[in-house]
Amino acid sequence: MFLKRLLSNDMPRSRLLALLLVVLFIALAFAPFIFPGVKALSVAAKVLVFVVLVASFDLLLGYTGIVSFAHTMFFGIGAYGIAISASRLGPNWGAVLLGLVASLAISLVLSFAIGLFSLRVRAIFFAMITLAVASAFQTLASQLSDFTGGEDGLTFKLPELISPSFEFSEEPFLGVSLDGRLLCYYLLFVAAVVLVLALLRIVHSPFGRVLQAIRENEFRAEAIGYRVVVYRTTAAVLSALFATLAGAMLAIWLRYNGPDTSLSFEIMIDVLLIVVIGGMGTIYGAAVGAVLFVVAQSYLQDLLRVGSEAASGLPWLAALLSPDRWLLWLGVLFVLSVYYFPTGIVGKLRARAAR
Amino acid sequence: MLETLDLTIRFGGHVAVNGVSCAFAPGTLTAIVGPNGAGKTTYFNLISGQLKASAGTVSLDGQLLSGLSPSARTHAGLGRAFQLTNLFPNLTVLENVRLAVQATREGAHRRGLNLWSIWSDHKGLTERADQILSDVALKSREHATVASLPHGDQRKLEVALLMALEPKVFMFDEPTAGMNAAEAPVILDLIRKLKQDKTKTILLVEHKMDVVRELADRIIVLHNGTLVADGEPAEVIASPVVQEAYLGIAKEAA
Amino acid sequence: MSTNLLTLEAVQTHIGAYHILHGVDLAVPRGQLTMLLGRNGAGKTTTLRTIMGLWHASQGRVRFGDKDITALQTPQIAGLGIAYVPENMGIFSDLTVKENMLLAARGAKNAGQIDDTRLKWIFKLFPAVEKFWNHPAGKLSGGQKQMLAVSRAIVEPRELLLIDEPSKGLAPVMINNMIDAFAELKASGVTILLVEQNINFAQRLGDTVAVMDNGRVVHSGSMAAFSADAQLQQSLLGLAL
Amino acid sequence: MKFDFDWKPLLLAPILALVALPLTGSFSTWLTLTVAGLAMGMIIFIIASGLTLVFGLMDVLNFGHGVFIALGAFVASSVLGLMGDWTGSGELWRNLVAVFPAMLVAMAVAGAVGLAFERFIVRPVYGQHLKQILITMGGMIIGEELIKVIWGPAQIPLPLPEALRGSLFVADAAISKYRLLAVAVGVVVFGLLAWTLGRTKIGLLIRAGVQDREMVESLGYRIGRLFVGVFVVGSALAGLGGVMWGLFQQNLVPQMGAQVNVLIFIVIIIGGLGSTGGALIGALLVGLMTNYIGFLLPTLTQFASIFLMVAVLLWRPQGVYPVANR
Amino acid sequence: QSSEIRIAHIYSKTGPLEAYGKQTQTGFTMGLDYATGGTMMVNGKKLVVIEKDDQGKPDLGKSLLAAAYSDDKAALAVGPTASGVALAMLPVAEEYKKILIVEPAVADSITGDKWNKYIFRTGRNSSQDAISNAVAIDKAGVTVATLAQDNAFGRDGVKAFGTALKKAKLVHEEYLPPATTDFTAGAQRLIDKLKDQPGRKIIWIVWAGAGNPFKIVDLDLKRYGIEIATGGNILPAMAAYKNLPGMEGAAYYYFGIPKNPVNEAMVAAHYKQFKAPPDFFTAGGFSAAMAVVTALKKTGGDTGTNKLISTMEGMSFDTPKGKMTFRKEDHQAMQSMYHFKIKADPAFAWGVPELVHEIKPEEMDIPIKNKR
Ligand SMILES: Nc1ncnc2c1ncn2[C@@H]1O[C@H](COP(=O)(O)OP(=O)(O)OP(=O)(O)O)[C@@H](O)[C@H]1O
Ligand SMILES: Nc1ncnc2c1ncn2[C@@H]1O[C@H](COP(=O)(O)OP(=O)(O)OP(=O)(O)O)[C@@H](O)[C@H]1O
Ligand SMILES: CC(C)C[C@H](N)C(=O)O
Ligand SMILES: [Mg+2]
Ligand SMILES: [Mg+2]
Repeated sequence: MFLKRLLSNDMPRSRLLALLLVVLFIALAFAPFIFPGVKALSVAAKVLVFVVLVASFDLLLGYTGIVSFAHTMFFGIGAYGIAISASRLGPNWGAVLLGLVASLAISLVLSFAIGLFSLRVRAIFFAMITLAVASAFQTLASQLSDFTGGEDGLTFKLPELISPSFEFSEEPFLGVSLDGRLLCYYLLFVAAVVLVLALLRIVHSPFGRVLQAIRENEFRAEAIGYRVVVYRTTAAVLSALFATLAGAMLAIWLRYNGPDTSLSFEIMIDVLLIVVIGGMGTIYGAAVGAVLFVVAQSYLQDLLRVGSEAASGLPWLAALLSPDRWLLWLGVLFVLSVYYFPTGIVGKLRARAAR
Repeated sequence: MLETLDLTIRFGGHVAVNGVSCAFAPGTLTAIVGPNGAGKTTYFNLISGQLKASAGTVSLDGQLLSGLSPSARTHAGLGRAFQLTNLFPNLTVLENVRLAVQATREGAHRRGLNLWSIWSDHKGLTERADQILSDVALKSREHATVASLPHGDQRKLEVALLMALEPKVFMFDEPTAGMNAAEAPVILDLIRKLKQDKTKTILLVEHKMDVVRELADRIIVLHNGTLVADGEPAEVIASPVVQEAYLGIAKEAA
Repeated sequence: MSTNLLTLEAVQTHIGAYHILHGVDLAVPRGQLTMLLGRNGAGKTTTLRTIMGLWHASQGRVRFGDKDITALQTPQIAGLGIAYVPENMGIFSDLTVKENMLLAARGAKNAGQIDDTRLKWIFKLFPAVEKFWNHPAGKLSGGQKQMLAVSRAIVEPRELLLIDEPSKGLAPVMINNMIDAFAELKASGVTILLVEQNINFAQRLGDTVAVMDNGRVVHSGSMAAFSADAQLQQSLLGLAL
Repeated sequence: MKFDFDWKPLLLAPILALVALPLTGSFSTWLTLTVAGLAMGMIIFIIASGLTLVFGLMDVLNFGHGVFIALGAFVASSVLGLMGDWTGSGELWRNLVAVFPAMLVAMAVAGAVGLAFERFIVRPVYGQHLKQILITMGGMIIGEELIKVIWGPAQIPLPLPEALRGSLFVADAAISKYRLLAVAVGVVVFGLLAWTLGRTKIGLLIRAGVQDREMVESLGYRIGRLFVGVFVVGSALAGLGGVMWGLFQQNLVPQMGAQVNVLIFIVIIIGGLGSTGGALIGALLVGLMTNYIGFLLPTLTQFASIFLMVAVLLWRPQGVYPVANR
Repeated sequence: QSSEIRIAHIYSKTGPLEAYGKQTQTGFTMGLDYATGGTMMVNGKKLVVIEKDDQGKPDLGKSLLAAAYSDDKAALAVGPTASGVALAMLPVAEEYKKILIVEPAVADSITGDKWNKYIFRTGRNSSQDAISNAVAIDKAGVTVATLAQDNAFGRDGVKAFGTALKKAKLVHEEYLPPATTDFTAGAQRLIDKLKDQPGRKIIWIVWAGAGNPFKIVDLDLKRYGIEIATGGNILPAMAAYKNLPGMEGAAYYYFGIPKNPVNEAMVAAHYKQFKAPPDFFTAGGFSAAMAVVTALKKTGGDTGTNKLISTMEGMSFDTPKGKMTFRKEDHQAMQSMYHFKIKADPAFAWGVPELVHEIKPEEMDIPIKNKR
């Protein structure tokens, strides 16, 4: 019952999905102990960041039906907020907090403006405009190099407590050294869980339902008494704020930020793909999709290496399977996932359970 | 009392509604008839705010509605159903109605601006929606998605959404068009029941003259955007303009 | 040459996972007007769409003249001389009335090449089509769109017309015009299959009648006989005509 | 009803040029910039022309369009590489004899790949924008990687044929010869496109098919084939654009398609969906604007086309000549 | 003591700089082979190279380096291709207290204010590039304007170049967005600035990556007697130089220029393997390998970081470019640059740089920008 409320009455509605979610939750919760190594932990942390980022985008895309390419802009703002403030004010919690608050404020204003603009033009136009705005913002971030470190980005330090150099116990626990990096991971983990549950609650609130109505038929939603401007703008702002928080998580984990890291169009496309693979309009889809995609992306090259060695007898196949051509396979993954998961993994699992 | 004063709209050179002044009192059902393209739907659009008038005003119980958004007019007490079906296609029938119930009611869900409560917990909404679906004989399909409904059932749902708004003014735009003769009575009964209430203002655009004759307290006739006749049903139907331009029988009779 | 221009034999149609038509048998006699009646959801629209190849029958067959068209693609079916007016009218709202008509006139390269006498005839039946010739069709009133939809189907001669509820939203005078139009078309040898809820319309025009319920044709026969049998009407349609 | 032509957008480019005249200071500088900008606009128009069909008319948000541009350029580099004698000669006619087959082969290859692209990538997602974005991005990535597999990841030089190098001089203003060729090609492309879409039913059928495919089929048209055909033509035009763009840049990188993606989308949006004339105006405006801003306020150059787009959309939210209403 | 020495090479196997990364990798492998006489052994220990692909992404580079030091137990690392990636990596080396030899990322700040003591660089830095160019064209009576990318690479380069010019006059700095495709506007501004100047007039171009600024010669700069100068570049980019015979500048490397056994060996090996000459970054990778092996030989195979640092500070080693020396202060390898003049030779697809003068490290005053 408690769980049901925690999940805002949105039960997985498929035994397989429930199992999958539990497994993912446990895997992420104990990642440092189950998957040792620096790389594995980085992947797990990236998963956490992406779960939040993708879920926040789903609020906009899946629930409100707004296609925006400017989502990474807010992600970037969050990351730059932490990065700039920590590199200017030094490694203390005040700086982190200030960066967070300032970037949330900037995102609020910008997303508000964009949200209002979204009503003036048609949907595809809006999508293309956000694409242009996002690329302009990326250019701007590169140009303001005194502030943002330009294309090289900013490397900075964070408070001791969550830095790798901090060790709160000499003794490794279950073979894992208890240091600041571990603490930082759990900070991210808690943040991700709280933010995702919050998003889940929002989409299942009366507000969330109105968003769906607007997505389905904006004209009629207005006619039955919902002020579309207000809802759309609120949704745009909320999703931007969550994306900003995801950006802050990223910066805290990496202790680095630059335009390619948080603003690139590639990330935007990854986010879109994850929403679609996972299942649009289901926050769970964001979680499942993010895990699958980030893990696949991170280990694709390793996988290909194995593949191309196996195929070394056939030179042309080996050339195609070469780890250097991992993007080729990523592209294939894009195409296949649109082919085979038209309603996303969550949609598919739920449809199967409903039968 | 719903009033329009000199209501006019032009599309380029075409005057679709031309200086229509009319008042509609609670407790009456006014039928609006006129040839295709006379401006009936456009007149509705001007009243409910889907179109902005080029000139003239709309007011309800003394409150000026001109300039308000459609949603604000809905909150002021106007409600309408559409001529061409206009629903939330991928939501279920029940969700469609529940959204409409929520839209105008005050309560914990505060018209949908509540971000933090759980929608399915609002039992009151569901109960009311269920009741409306029973009224329009759609209860058995409440979990079907709208897109899979046959045309006739979509028309019924269209009416159900209007009912759910519980407005002061009901505007029906050909509510039974495309509905089977056996099904139409369900809707007509609902309209009759509204009439009995005596406090509701009802506007009905309808081409089926038998329906109009039976239900209307008053008929107004639009022709080329202009109000050309207004009065008792029998009297209006008998008038030459209706006979000729609308029913197309005057000439033959002559 | 058979007397039936169109025949459906035990046609079953599925839409996704739903089984909608459970074996429809229907014969449309050449040169006559056949009314297809039935309650909401009986499967009338689905039947017309199956004939047009917009859904495909999973079993049974559809024959047009002597040709089996069950598995043909929609453009091929249309190319045989069948015009279709869908329930939702299928207006291209982005295009003007003229452009809508031009697309329906397959032989014409531009509006000037549309058969003039036929166009005049249409203009007379439905003056709105002429009046709004250069307007975007999406801006037409509901009834005007319906007129345009029917006009498109008759802008060029066709052997068979499939028409889904053409009278909905039309003013009485327009319904009269449409009845006249169909009568003229029939007189010129065109075969018509009409889905209609307007009983008046049905009685004035129909030669034969088929009644559907729950994905099957449950009655077929002559319109005259059907009109005379109030009990049959009551049991099939839930009301007497 | 009288057909009244909407002439206002035609004035945009002249107005822009006039506003720039006093700002640039010297007449010859202004002339150089204006002519270069217009010619640049023509090149942009050529690379965007395929997209007016694919995105503007067919409503396919093809993020992979750029890959056909890159493909055209790389194919041209191989073809021109085989014809070294002809490109190396200083005679114009010999150079053109080399360039034309390169264009044709590039268009043929891009068109053929377009055929496969339509079949395997685009066909399942007609009408679904979101999926189009993703699946065509996937196609784009695959295409770009295959280009790397075939031509290698390094940049490839694509030198201009001898006679097309250098400039002509008009009143102290330099006009590079290659840009004149681009103007000529652009005019031909524009003429053919405008004629086909304006004088035949094809444009209408595509727009109708986008709105209601079933209805167009019910009227007896094989919309599927038409869509394939138009997509192929769109891809072939992108291939041609790639040849022009590649020769303009004089070196090719596999990412070159992705680099122009945003630019060409901007041009189509400014022009209004589906409008060839609009796209031409949009391209000319972008060409002029980047040159003027580049001269006057170089730091803002990268934002110039975006400013332009926002300004145009505030004036006409559908673009200057919307044909398709979406 | 294990019998292996693991070296991580992190570079752009994929991403925008893939072509550069490939060259570095080739050079690095050839260099190790050459330096160990084909045995891949130093003092009885096997050299094992772990290659990682940073995809040109700083965040990825950062985590790969950490993984290399910790999961893969690499003793030291070499790379990366892009400066942005390098800058993000620097703190990781410090955190793990392991050496990172930067090659070929060029940003000054790598051995400048972002430096830490674990960082060495075999590649040239922007200042070396710019100052050598200044040395090449710095003559009395010359007027210079610059055309550069509007980013750290371009601005730092111009700044170093400007300070190093002693006799020539710098009249204008033109910065254009890195994504520029149409150079007309910028060229017009340069022409306006230069055309009325007396004497020799030169536009010095610093440009890397896509975009082709040399197209500005199409505007017929000769009308105003304006010349173009620029640094060296990879061979495909030097195709554009073919139209500019007589152009002068200073290059980091061109396979035909240095005359020493190491270069001869590399060119021969490269021709043998690829039927093509080695390029810019091949030389860089080779140099890095030489540095690694030289250092390890000196420590006797000891990979202790402090030992390595003290060995490498001030260490000289042979490279295809002749002798390089890690200077103590900022661990930047001091190296020769080559003043060249372009000749159009039909036998080559690119403009061939002919040596005018080898600019020895002593001739260049490369500032030390870090704080120890
Ligand atoms: N947005 C618009 N732009 C241009 N013309 C319009 C627009 N909306 C309606 N019209 C025109 O105004 C006239 C009135 O249309 P309206 O829909 O009000 O007719 P109606 O009386 O409801 O007819 P029907 O009985 O057929 O539904 C029509 O001629 C129509 O073409
Ligand atoms: N896309 C669809 N998906 C699922 N079910 C559908 C779909 N379209 C129609 N149906 C179902 O098929 C049945 C027959 O529908 P059809 O539209 O053929 O009825 P009809 O006789 O034309 O009704 P009406 O008179 O209301 O137009 C209905 O029960 C309907 O719910
Ligand atoms: C010389 C190149 C490797 C320069 C590269 N762009 C860098 O950032 O270092
Ligand atoms: Mg109407
Ligand atoms: Mg139907």
